Amino acid sequence: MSITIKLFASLREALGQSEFQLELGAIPVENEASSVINVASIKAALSARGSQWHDALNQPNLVHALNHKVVYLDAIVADGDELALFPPMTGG
Amino acid sequence: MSITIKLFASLREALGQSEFQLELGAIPVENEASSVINVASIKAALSARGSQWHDALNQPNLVHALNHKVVYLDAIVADGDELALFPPMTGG
Amino acid sequence: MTVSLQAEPIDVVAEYAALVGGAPGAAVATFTGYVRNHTGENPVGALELEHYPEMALRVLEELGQQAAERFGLLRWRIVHRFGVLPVSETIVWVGAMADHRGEAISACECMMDMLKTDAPFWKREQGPSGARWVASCESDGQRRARWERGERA
Amino acid sequence: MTVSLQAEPIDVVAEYAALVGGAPGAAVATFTGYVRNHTGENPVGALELEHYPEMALRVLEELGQQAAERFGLLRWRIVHRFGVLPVSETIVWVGAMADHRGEAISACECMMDMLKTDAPFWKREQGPSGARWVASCESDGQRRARWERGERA
Repeated sequence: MSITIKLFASLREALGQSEFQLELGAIPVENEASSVINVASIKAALSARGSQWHDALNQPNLVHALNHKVVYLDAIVADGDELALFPPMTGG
Repeated sequence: MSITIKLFASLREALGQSEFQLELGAIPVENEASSVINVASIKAALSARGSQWHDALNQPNLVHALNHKVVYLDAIVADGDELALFPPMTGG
Repeated sequence: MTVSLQAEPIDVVAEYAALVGGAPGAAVATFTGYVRNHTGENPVGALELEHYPEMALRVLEELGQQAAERFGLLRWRIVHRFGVLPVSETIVWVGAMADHRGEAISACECMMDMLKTDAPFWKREQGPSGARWVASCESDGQRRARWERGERA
Repeated sequence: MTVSLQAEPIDVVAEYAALVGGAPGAAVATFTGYVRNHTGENPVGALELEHYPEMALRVLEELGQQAAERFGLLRWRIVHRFGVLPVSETIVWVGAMADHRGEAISACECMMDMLKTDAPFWKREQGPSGARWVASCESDGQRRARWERGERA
């Protein structure tokens, strides 16, 4: 039971990595009854890794993309998903 | 004392000519006091040439360009001017 | 001189290269109009384009200069053909270069909208049942009016 | 496949020719974005473009398909680069072919506006005082919102 986390741009730089696996077993569930893990749960778990993580992941306007699609914090995360975190996009 | 008349597109076809000189001496002035000739005077004089001229020159949306600039009927016409008459433009 | 009236097909590659030059601005927009093989239900074999050369040059120059001022263009170019144009050939090309995409794209659209109603060209379509003058399009006047009223920028 | 993500410079001539093909529609609009040599007061030596390849492909495909439906496009194409891009080189190219000019031009503008806020690319400018991430632009969000609200067509 794990997901892939991808980080891009300034977030990737701040945290010094671009991709890693995250075990879902250690993530506290949002709702004890349904044992659902969502994007907010993942962010909270990663933020607990230290102040660098906390600051980087709680910057305003951080974007979350689950399996290549932008989602809100309440999107449910399942085994094998790919969750990407990054600052607002600036292409074109 | 003459001006150049130019006709384009369907108007040119209907009247069978694309360009001719018009003597201003024979044109009735719009305002006897100031002896001013304007686009309306020219159109009236040409319309008097017969029903073909009358019909062609009094179609709705006819455009008048004096010296390469679109004008209204009250634009004053002077010796040497070029007055073009044509239907709405359809380029591009 | 940033306007050309020509009988020859428009070389869109050369026009683009000339517009952009060696040091392009950040944003380049272009529009090309081609001869359609139909108008509504009616097949079209070719388009005849009549024009009033002196006035067309003057109007297109003014249009381009107005667009350049309004949208802060670095460069612009308008090319319009006249004569008999076969199906699928170019009719008109406009290009605009600016510091930002909005300006470049809006300038192209504005130049085209103004050109349609203000530049002295007249189209006649040749088809199987003869030739007919193309009627002016009410929507063209409406599109032009949006720029006049400042509704579009 | 009408989207390309590439490290190589965009061949605008080849892209245009491929978009238009042998039988062009009546209206073809294009937009090209280039690397500027400055941002405001700051000189820029080159642009680094980081991207998220799988998501970028998906987003650009969706963008193009949505624009094609909304504006009735006959064809469309989006090309976006990644990697290190020197000043004056191409960054992005979009092209749209339609039956009418309004649709082709609006589609280009819409694709660019959506791409700016929705496609996962991040710019970093290299300059004399080091490299810095480009901040997202509030006006880009506003331009995008006009299409969502149907204010622009």
